[in-house]
Amino acid sequence: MNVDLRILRYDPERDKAPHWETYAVAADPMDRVLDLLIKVKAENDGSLSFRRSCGHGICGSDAMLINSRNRLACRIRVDQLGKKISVAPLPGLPVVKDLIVEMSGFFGKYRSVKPYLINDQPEPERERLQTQKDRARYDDTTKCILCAACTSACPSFWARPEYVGPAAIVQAHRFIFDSRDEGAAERLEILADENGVWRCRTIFNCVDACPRGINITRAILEVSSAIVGRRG
Amino acid sequence: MDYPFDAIVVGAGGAGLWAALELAREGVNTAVLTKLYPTRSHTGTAQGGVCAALGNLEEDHWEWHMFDTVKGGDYLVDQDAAEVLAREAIETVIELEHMGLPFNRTPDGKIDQRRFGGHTSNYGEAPVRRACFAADRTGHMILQTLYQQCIKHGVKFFDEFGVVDLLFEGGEPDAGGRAAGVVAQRLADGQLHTFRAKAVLLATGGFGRMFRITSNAHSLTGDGVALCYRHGIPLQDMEFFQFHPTGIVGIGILLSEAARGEGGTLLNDLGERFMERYAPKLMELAPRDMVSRAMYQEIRAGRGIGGKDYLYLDVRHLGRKVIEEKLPDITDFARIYQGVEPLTEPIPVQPTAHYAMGGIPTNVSAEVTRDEKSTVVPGLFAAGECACVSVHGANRLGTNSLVDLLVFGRRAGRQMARYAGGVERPRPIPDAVEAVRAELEAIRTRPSSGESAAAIRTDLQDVMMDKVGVYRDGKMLTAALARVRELEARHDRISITDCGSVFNTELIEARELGYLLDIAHATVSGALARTESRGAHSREDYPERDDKKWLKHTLAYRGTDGPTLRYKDVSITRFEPKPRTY
Amino acid sequence: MALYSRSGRPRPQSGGFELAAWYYMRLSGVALFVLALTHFSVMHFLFDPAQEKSGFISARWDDIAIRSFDWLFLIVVLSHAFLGIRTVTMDYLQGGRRTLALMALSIVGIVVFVLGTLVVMTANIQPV
Amino acid sequence: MLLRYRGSEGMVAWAFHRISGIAIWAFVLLHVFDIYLSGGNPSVYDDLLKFYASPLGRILEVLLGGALLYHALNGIRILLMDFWPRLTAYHKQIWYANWVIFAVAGVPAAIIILKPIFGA
Ligand SMILES: Cc1cc2nc3c(=O)[nH]c(=O)nc-3n(C[C@H](O)[C@H](O)[C@H](O)COP(=O)(O)OP(=O)(O)OC[C@H]3O[C@@H](n4cnc5c(N)ncnc54)[C@H](O)[C@@H]3O)c2cc1C
Ligand code: HEM
Ligand code: SF4
Ligand code: F3S
Ligand code: FES
Repeated sequence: MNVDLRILRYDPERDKAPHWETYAVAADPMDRVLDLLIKVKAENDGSLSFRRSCGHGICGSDAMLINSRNRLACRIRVDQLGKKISVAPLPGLPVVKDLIVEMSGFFGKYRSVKPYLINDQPEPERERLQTQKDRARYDDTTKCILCAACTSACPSFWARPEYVGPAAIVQAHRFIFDSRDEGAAERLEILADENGVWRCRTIFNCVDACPRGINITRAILEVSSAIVGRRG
Repeated sequence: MDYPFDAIVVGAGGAGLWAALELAREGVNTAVLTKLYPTRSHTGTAQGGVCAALGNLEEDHWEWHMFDTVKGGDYLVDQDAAEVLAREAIETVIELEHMGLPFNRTPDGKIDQRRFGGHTSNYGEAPVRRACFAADRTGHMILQTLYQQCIKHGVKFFDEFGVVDLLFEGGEPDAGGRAAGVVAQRLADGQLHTFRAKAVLLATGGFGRMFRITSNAHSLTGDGVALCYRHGIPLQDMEFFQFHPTGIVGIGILLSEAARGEGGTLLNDLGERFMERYAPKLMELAPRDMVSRAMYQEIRAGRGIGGKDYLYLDVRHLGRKVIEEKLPDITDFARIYQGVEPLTEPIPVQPTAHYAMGGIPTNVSAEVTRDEKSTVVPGLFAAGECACVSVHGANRLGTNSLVDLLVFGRRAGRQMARYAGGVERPRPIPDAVEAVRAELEAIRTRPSSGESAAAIRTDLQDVMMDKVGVYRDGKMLTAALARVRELEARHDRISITDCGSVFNTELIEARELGYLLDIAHATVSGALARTESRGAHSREDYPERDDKKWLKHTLAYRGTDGPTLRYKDVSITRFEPKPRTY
Repeated sequence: MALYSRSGRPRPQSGGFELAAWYYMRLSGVALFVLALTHFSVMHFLFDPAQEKSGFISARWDDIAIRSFDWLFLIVVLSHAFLGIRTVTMDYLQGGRRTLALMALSIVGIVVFVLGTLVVMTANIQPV
Repeated sequence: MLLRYRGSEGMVAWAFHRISGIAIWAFVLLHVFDIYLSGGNPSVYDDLLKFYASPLGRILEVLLGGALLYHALNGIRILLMDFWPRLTAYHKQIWYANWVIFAVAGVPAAIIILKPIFGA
């Protein structure tokens, strides 16, 4: 089948503003959008730039705005989208070139929530013990691949780029609810902020966008509940 | 720009991150350079698990693990290294738990373990539960946990900096020179920077992208391996490349061994469980090289599905509960990438290029060695899939790669810290970037009528897949060699359309293609010379293993007219080579 | 832009107030669910404006309990709405314009509160 | 951005909530003013009541009532999830349930208010 692939192109060295280009691409219904992008790069325009690595939805490189929703280009098939496909860079993040956005701010926010185990007790000889129930408590949020699909789909983030964003809260959640961690208080302190959890308006765009199927909003609300519980 | 550091780590997969962490703990001024954001590294795709003889569920000993590793590698394994691997697997896994890795737990709260192909108790008696795991995303959790620890310890990351050259002081390595740093291109603006350091670690991962059908990431182009090769360091055992039996047809995405571990079966066009004929005892759970060969034989005999080049992986009989709870990723991949419903349909699979056993030769301290006497290149280190210690010999066992990253990543970091404490920092090298700049400019400025990188890459992947795949013979390999030479010539005339400097991914891909061509050349030459069948290297014209002639490692040196081959002894300490039956 | 990545966000300062505001929005929301819907129903279903003259309100406000109810309602509505609008403002405006808008909103809020209170406290509407 | 992104129920629910909140706020301001102004002046007050009784007034009132009802119901939806985060898994179902309640309570109410326009 033939697909009209519309791509929002931008070359900072040549263009003043992003503009749409349309490519007619011969595609198999089982092709993924990433395959089409690779094809356009090989056959139509070698300068088309986008990030990709693993090719099967696990590294988080190729989150982009596809038919008006954030998804991973390597996880969405042509037959799920139809004959008209539009691809643009992730919304709300500064565009560097074509489909590549500036990610350092995103990772900076990730770092700001202390995303690492905090436990100053002397380490035991063997592994620390953890019950299966305690392990299950934070299982959902360990799945995050830091693709930024959620944060960049959040209207609250578009309005205020200072918002720490769902991805960072997910990462904080992963530790706050880990029975081995002792840094919950510090992280809750960081997130109890105008630009922390209070900026979430339960919009759920994040959940819809997450390629890992994480119930992000639940994680955020569990963190706000923990803050309320601690202060109240 | 010139950045002085004490240590540089190239690559932020499992191996690079652990090394960086050790260095940071030792207070060594370290920079990590990675062409991807660290969390995008391919370590994150590993699913199955990481083996360590913890004995949490049943009796287990590191000696057993070592034996399985040696036997699995068809005795080409260096046994001193395998001993280190099996012993230190235990402490590194425990350390990972201390760092916060969310392992699955046994009912009494310990790290849970499961069975995996080739791992046995009591020297081959019965399968043993040795693979520690975090659901079906063990690699993801290892990558995340190590990155988290690096953040905690303030490691400096240069994200999206692609290393394009290595620097040496006092001559090239073969003239006794020592590592002095690297040249890296910042992808965001295309500028070249030099990073000077006393110790340089290469942890750039594999190079499965020289094959058409591969489980490897687009970014796995063997950069570190090729750069060493270009600087006169030989590549070891390149002819051994593992094909994983169950890749998704056409695209190679991996369906983990766990599918067969849980009882999935392989079927041919006649609906036969054909593994009966090839490995009557272990059936589908025979080592990967054996299963892949069996599949190829079926396909050749015309028993592929519909006469085509794939077979079926069938999990239907396992029932919805097992499929959805224990194999969620596989189910998900089959649904998304094949449109197949594993609950009701068999999944079409075909062997997929998966893992490089060979690579940059190193000793057990992760120091790069440059000849058959294992002479160390001062200051240069390698670890992870790009290195060849060699703990995997001719065929790697499932889960042993992650162990390799942990054990030798950690050793690399420690040894680098020690080394960096005792030497002076190299002096700035004048014009360090000029050679690479010239090479890149040549591609960038060539009139756009030249060869296209995409076309050459496709051709290379086809040759390698069709002629240097699971089965090889003299004729195929000779033809492949000629073809690779021809492609190299075409690569010299490559041209691109993008003349910009910001994220010029076309330029980067053209360069990466050059790495792949170098590596392919070494691979084909090694394979052509090795007239025996061992592990993943199966010569149809030489079907037997020949310990008298070939129990030795290949070292391929780059020459003006193709690689020169030399050979190095295998270290044998505990286990004498025996026929490999399961 | 730093060449290599470092930690991103300055430490937050205003944790306490935002928490209180968040919590108050929920509590006042519950209260309003009762107050506002009752108010609306009473005014529209028990009585119909078409049938009423100003006498109706004065009769209603003869009862001190009803006056108190209405005053409480006024406080809760105004505070909830003020905090809500403050949120919206802080989402879309920054810097000087944000400060200005928030000041304006506060003034409007206070004025309306005073007026409303005056009405509820002192209104003495006689039927014509 | 808001218009370019195709959000699902959650985004619509939020947009309506925000719009309805602002609308009610605007009305409350007016409402307090008008009552204040009419406070000392019964005739103004009666004019006001007349306006409320007019067809336009009644339509505006229905819109206001709808906004209030929607905002109230969705406010409860948010509250429920805030205090029982596991309910987030059902946020769409709760939203649809809200519309059922909205219809059941709102339509009769709208009819009562609008009836006089049609001269009943
Ligand atoms: C699908 C799949 C499943 C697997 N499952 C298992 C399993 O269950 N158990 C197991 O033990 N093994 C498994 N493996 C194998 C194992 O995951 C890999 O061998 C291992 O992760 C390699 O790690 P690494 O640290 O060497 O490199 P990688 O994780 O590949 O990282 C390479 C790093 O190098 C960087 N890099 C590369 N080139 C450059 C350059 N020029 N400049 C700067 N940086 C560069 C990259 O950015 C990246 O950070 C699996 C492999 C695959 C493909
Ligand atoms: C009757 C007059 C009311 C007014 C004027 C009003 C106004 C507002 C405003 C302006 C907001 C901010 C919206 C936003 O942040 O996006 C808001 C939020 C909210 N309102 Fe109301 N509201 C009223 C009644 C109610 C009622 C009856 C309830 C529920 C029972 C309610 C519950 C909430 C809640 C929970 C929020 C927070 C939403 C969030 O943070 O995203 N409100 N309200
Ligand atoms: S929570 Fe989901 S969408 Fe957000 S960064 Fe993680 S994986 Fe991506
Ligand atoms: S989209 Fe944004 S507002 Fe909250 S629920 Fe998700 S973070
Ligand atoms: S390429 Fe890795 S997630 Fe798409």
